[in-house]
Amino acid sequence: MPIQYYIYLCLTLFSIGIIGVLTRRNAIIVFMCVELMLNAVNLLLVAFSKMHHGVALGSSATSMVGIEGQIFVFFIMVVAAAEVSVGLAIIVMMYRNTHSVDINFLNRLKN
Amino acid sequence: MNAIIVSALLGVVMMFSGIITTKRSSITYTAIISLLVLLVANLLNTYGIWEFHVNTHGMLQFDKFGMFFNSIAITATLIYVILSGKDIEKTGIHVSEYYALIFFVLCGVSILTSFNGLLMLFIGIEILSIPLYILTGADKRNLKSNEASLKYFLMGSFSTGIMLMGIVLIYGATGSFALGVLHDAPAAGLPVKASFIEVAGILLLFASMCFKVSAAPFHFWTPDVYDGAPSVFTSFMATIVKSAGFIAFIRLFESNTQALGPTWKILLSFVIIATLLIGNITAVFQQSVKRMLAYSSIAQAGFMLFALYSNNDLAKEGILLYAVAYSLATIGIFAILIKMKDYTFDGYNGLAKSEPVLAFTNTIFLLSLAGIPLTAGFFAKYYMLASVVKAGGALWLVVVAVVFAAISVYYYFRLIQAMYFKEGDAETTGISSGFKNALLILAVLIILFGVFPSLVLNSFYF
Amino acid sequence: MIPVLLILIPLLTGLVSFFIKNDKAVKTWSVLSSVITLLIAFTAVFNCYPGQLSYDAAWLPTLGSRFALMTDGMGKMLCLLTAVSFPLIFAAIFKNNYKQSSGFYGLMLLSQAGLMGVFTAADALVFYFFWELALIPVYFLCSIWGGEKRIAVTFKFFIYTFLGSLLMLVGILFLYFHTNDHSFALKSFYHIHLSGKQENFIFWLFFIAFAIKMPIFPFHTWQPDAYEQSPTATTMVMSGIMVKMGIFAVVRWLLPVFPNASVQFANIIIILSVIGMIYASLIAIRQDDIKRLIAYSSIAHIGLMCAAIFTQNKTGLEGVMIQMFNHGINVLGLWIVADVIEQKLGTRKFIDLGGLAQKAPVLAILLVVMSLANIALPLTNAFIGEFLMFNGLFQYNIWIAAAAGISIILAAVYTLNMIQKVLYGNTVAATENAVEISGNIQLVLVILAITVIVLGVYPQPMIDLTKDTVNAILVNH
Amino acid sequence: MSKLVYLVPLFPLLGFLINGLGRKSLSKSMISLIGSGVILASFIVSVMLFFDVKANGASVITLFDFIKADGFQIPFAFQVDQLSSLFLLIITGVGFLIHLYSSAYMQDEEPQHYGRYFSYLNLFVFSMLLLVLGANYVIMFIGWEGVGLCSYLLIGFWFKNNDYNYAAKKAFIMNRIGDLGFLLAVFWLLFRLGTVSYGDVFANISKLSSFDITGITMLLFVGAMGKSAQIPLYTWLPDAMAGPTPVSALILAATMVTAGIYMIARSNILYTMAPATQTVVAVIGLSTAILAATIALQQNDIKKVLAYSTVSQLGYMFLGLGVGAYTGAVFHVMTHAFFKALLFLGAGSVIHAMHHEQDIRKMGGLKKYLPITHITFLLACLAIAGIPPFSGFFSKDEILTAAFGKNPLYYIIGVGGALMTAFYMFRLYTLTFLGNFRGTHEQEHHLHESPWQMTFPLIILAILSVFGGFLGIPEVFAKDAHSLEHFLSPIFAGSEKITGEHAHLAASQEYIMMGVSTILIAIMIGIAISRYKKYQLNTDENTGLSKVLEHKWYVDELYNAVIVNPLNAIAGFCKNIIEKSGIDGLVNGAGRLVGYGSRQLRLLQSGQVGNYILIMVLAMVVFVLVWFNDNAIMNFLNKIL
Amino acid sequence: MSTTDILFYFLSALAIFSAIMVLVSRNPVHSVLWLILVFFAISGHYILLNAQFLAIVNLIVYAGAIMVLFLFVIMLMNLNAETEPQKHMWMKLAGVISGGCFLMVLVSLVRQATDMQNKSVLMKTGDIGLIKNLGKALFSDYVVPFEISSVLFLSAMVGAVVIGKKD
Repeated sequence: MPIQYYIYLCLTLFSIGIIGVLTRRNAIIVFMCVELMLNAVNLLLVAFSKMHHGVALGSSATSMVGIEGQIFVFFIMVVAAAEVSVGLAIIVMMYRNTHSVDINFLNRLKN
Repeated sequence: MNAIIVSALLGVVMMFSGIITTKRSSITYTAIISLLVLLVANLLNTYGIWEFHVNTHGMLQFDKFGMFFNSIAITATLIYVILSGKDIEKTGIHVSEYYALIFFVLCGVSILTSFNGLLMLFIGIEILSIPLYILTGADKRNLKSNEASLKYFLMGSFSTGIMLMGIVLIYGATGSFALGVLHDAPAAGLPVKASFIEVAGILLLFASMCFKVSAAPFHFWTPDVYDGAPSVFTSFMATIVKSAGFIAFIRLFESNTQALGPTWKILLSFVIIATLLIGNITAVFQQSVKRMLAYSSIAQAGFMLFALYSNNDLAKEGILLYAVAYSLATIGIFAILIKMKDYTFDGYNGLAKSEPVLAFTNTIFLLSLAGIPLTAGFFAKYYMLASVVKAGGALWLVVVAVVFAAISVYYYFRLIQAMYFKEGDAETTGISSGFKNALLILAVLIILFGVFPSLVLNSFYF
Repeated sequence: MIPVLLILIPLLTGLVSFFIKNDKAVKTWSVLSSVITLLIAFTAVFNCYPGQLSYDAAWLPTLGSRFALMTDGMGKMLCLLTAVSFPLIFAAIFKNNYKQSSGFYGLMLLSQAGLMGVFTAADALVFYFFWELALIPVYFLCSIWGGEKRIAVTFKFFIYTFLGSLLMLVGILFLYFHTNDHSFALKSFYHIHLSGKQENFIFWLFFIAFAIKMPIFPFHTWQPDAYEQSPTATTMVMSGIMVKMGIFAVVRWLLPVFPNASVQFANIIIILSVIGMIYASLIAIRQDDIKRLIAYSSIAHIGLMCAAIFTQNKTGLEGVMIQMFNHGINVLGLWIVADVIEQKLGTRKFIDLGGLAQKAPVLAILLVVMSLANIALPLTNAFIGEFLMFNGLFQYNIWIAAAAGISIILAAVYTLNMIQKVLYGNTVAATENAVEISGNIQLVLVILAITVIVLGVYPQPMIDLTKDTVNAILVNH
Repeated sequence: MSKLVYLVPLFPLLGFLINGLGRKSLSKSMISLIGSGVILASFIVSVMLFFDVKANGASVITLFDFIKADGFQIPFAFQVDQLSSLFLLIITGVGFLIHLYSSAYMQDEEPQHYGRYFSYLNLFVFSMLLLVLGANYVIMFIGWEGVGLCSYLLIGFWFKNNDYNYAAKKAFIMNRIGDLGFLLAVFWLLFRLGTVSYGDVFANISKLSSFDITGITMLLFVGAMGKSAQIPLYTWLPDAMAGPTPVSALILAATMVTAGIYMIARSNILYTMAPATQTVVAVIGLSTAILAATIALQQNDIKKVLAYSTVSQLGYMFLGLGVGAYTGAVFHVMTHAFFKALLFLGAGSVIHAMHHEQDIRKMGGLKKYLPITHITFLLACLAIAGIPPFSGFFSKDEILTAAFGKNPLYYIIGVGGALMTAFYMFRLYTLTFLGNFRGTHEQEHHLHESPWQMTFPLIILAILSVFGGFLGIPEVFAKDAHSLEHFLSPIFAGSEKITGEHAHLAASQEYIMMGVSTILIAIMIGIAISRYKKYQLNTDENTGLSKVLEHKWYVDELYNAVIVNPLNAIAGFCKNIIEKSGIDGLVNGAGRLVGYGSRQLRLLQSGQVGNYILIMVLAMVVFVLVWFNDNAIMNFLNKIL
Repeated sequence: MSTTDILFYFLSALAIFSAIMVLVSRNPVHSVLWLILVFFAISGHYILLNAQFLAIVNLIVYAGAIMVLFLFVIMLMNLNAETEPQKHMWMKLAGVISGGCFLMVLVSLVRQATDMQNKSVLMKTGDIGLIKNLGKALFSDYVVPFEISSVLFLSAMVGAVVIGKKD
């Protein structure tokens, strides 16, 4: 499978995530779209890792090249999990105070 | 390595200190002692006396530059805690947790000064950011604090996404997360523009780093977050965290800018000018001192970006000095700001009458931020400009920068005017003589560094 | 060592005076300090300790900057001017009461330290430092003790000059990286080689800084407002000494460093200066306020000095040298008179004044003497300077000299206007109960008047004092 | 002997200092004693110097280096020669008489003002002596400006009156205009020759191109115009009558206004070598002579008439200089000093008697009240009118004869002016002394002759006016009888050499000219006396030419319209428009722009996270686009920077 | 067209479609469910790429833990299509356009990237994605970041306490 396909796929998913961030007002949905972006990144990382691995296999059958990409994905997941816990806590706190998760509602701070 | 490990451990210690004692001031004292320990540990490491031997497998690389910055950050935090410890205690009930988070941030700072790969960069930035989201929202009853926290979090995680996409694209092009590979790509004989994927990655990485150091047009979170966060944590964010961001930025782009060719400088100069413009111009009409300081921090970031632009020895020295000068002054200004009842400029009217020491030291800090000679801020700006002039070819940029520096005087001096030249009864709370003495010492330090900047820099060179 | 003392004494005494709470004590302390400084300045001028005239110590080794000071003829003369002015100013304002006088006198002394530093610096970075150090105290002085609109006006003044000095800083940096030995030393700057384009660009960076400070048309608009709104003691410092910083800097840091550019742009600058002279004189004619009139008159005089510098012949430069001193003395006298009038009568507007000669003849005579010096009447000190400067200008271009000469006539017009409206005619409400000036001020003004006459009759020592500087600068070409 | 020359200006300087500083403590008599005494002392030294020069010739005494700058050196030096010693005598001599006169005339002043008056007067004499004694143009310039200052102080002596102050200011400023010309000439000399000492300049004159000489002489003449009240800078002089009358006599008749003549006579070689300038000098002198004379015809203020008469006579002197009759001009300076000082002092005596009434229409018939004043005044009138053998006849005749030699038209016009002089002087005389008294009864009651301090100078000056002419008897009457010419010949030797021997007129022609002019003048006098003898006060407005003349050809109005008002308007424009709205507006505008930018840029910070992220995304898009187009951008940047 | 290709295209289409549905669903609960579907599709891709460990983790951590957390929060807040705030039409358009631009410029960069030509991804084979290998690498070469990320969790934990706890 040519790497471009994966790149296009992931960029598309990534951009959909961005569009979601830009078009939705619900903080939770926005946050979910960020998660979508992260997943696009993860997929691309794995694809690249396999690509590099494939290239390296040509020279050495026991090559472990490319594993760092997958490890990175692991760390992204770790970070994402941590972020989610903090993020949801913040959103809940916000909701507690304002009974809303609308980000357009966040406009006390401006100018 | 010491700084990373010790700060993480001390963070845990701080977490538990809340269980051992409920007396808030003793938690603060614990934090101060812990910071001293951390400082000592870092210094031991710096001078090669003792360190934790850990095989980092090339993930981290410690150099004097980074460790010296650690010392700066730790010392700044120490001063910050000494000055504003009382106010940290007042922010909420989770005092020990706040300190723990501060230590975790310092851990992130230490990682950012020593990362040797994009993975550690990413982890470092996250360790730096996540506690900040929390600290921003620490004043839970305050809607502004909530809002700031949420904004910061949403935008921060978005920029994390961008950064990750950048890292991935770079990985795709080079097959490695190490910094060195990135550096070597163009040197290996590839035509500069051959690796479009890498370029795209660098651009995205650049954008996300710009976000972290609040360079325009990625600065939007800064005023809102700095304004909304509890002042005492704004002070921390605006100084230590921000300088650490710059160190990371410089570490990252130190030697791999050739991949972008001359475009790099164009891009950077656009960003610099935009940052200076927005920071300085928008600060002019702010009514709240806190918000003005937020914009001023953007403006200062514009100056710090020069280090990136010129990318030479002078720039590295300079960014350290800048970090010292800017952090000390801003910590001082915030320490005073927190004591004010009214954060607007008018709230400062007549401060010189009621609290001359506060007014005087605040003036010194402001002069330093404005870059007036005989204060540390002058040499900070001086080094930035000098490094660009040394790099050559962008004198017009320097001229633009000094024009904005002149504009910056406008809003800094507005505060001085309010304190000294305007009638009014500025109200303050909870000022102890110890606080005043600490401020005076800080002011003396700033002047000392302003007259003999080599005091800072020589210790860099040993 | 002498230059170090010249800076240190006012600096330290200034810092000390912040902590003296007694009004009387702080005044005496300041007078004492300034008199000691004056004595030291005399030792420099009379060359008592020839070995002690320069100082050089390590400061910022990594930057190539040394704490280097020196006093050549021009430096000595300006240090003398500074040293002479301060005791006189302190004596003249001895009776005035300022709120928080410890701060006032402290800041005054600090500005003196800055000025001394500027005039003795032999290192560009040191020079820049003192350049700013002189400015900051003045900013506070004007903003705290000034007139009604002081805050906005001083602010404008500060930002304006600060912008200028930042541009200069850029220039200094650029030059630093183009010196052969990576040093800020004056000597290294003198031996710099730049390409034509670079030289032209950097020249303007420096010149704008100096032009704002002097100030040269059209960079002058901060000045009348600032002079008007400042407390007069500060105005005296600003207009008597601080404007000389700009001229001094042009002579020391501009001409020898940018020999080609300063020849190339001489035309533009001279024409600008001459336009400024006439323009400022014309405006002075229409002023209705003593302080503003003196301010514009000062702009006109400075314009002449600037033009004369750029003729770059010895005559013109010698004229500029002694005129720097003389203008300082004259304008000091005028400001003292303006201050006396304002203090005693509570107004500076011509419309509220008149007939003062009947009530205070001594003041009237001294004002007339100072005014005559202001219009450079022969046998007053200013004549010598203006004579030499016009001479230099004439050698440069006869038509420019003739055009500049118009300002001689206009100077007479506005100065006599002032004399007439303040001193002559019948008394009015404000001046009805005016009384003669008293001891201190009378003494100060008499000293100034005598200086005016003595230097007008026998100017040779002054000319000789600065000859070395003039020669050194023109040799460098 | 000539080493003592510094004493000459030193005495008046001392007098100035003593009287100036002690004006409150000294008594009036003490003040007048010191004030007059120092001038007398100077006079005595001057007389000694005069004889010394006559016996030993000229010398230059250097006191110290005034300015020693690069390339030139200006010593503070005095030159004692025939010309300066002659002027010294006039200045100190007439000056002494006027001081003496003043001591009585100013008796009504308060002591401190009395002291101030004498100190000014002394200072004036000091400056005038510097002017005359200086051995180079710079010292002359010092005196030149010094007398300008003193005239300013003296004209505005009664400073409570703002009209007087305006007059004083006008005098000073008009003088300054001339001074600028003088100064430029000095620079020119310095530039070309590196020296301004008379001796060096005249010796090196060959180094100057004819353009230089013309330029220098023109500029010097501009200086002379200001000081000696020539067209177009003459209007200050009549206004300057605001000062006390002895001042008018001293400054405006005897000394200061003749400085211009002195200066040109001093620089005669330069002028002789610049024929173009000479023509200008002659034409301007002649025009001034006629213009002032016409104005004098219709003036009613006794001092104004004399003032315009002075301007007119100065015009004659310049005519003399212009046609190369340097001796004649100097001769006329001398005789004019005598009779015009006499006229002014006489007028002062009249005014004194009339209690400061100056309008001649309100006088008349004073003959019987003021006998000495009357006689001396009449003699002076005859002298100025040019009736032989009074002094004015000789001097004026010498100038006119020389003018005829140059251009007969000069002569004809000159004679016309002389006729007018005769007419207005005798109009003045008749209205004042003849006929009936037209003043108030109270004035009439108080009329009395002046004290001896005033009449004594009148008598001395009358004697000089009558006999002074015999110093310069024309060659037609007696060979080598022109003792003045002999005395001054070393000064003008250089010029003589260049122009060569005068083409002498035939003796018969000269006789005819003298005769005709004398007869015409006599007829004029007759007309004037007969016409005004029966004058009755009427207040009808003059019409036609008389009105124009009474309003001095509207020259002041013209100046106001052409110079003063536009200048004020330009100044106002600069102050209110260019300065406020233009330059300061630009500066403040920059500040306002920042403020405006601030308010606008703040809006970018909308508070909406969505917008923030939108801009971030767009910025990243721009980053990539920039990167794509970096060449184009680089080219663009290179072009504009 | 091999099975791999078919699977690739199917999973890709599913991922993109589900992702779009996340955006356009009015009801937040539906969005969550669509997002879970995206994660499933991506996990499918992982399996296709023979990254078994990540596939599992993705399902457990993301689709399982994280999304449940989201769902839980949404339910807690009782959010539904009616309460869901909608952006202004123009703002949405601006968002879509700028996102589209972002995609376009990046894609055009990739299209021009010469070094990515002729490179392909190793499908189904390759053992770097196996738990054994990953675990070995994680606890040898990557032990430092692994340990350090514990700090991250610590701070997240502290944060949850600080933020979440009721005062």
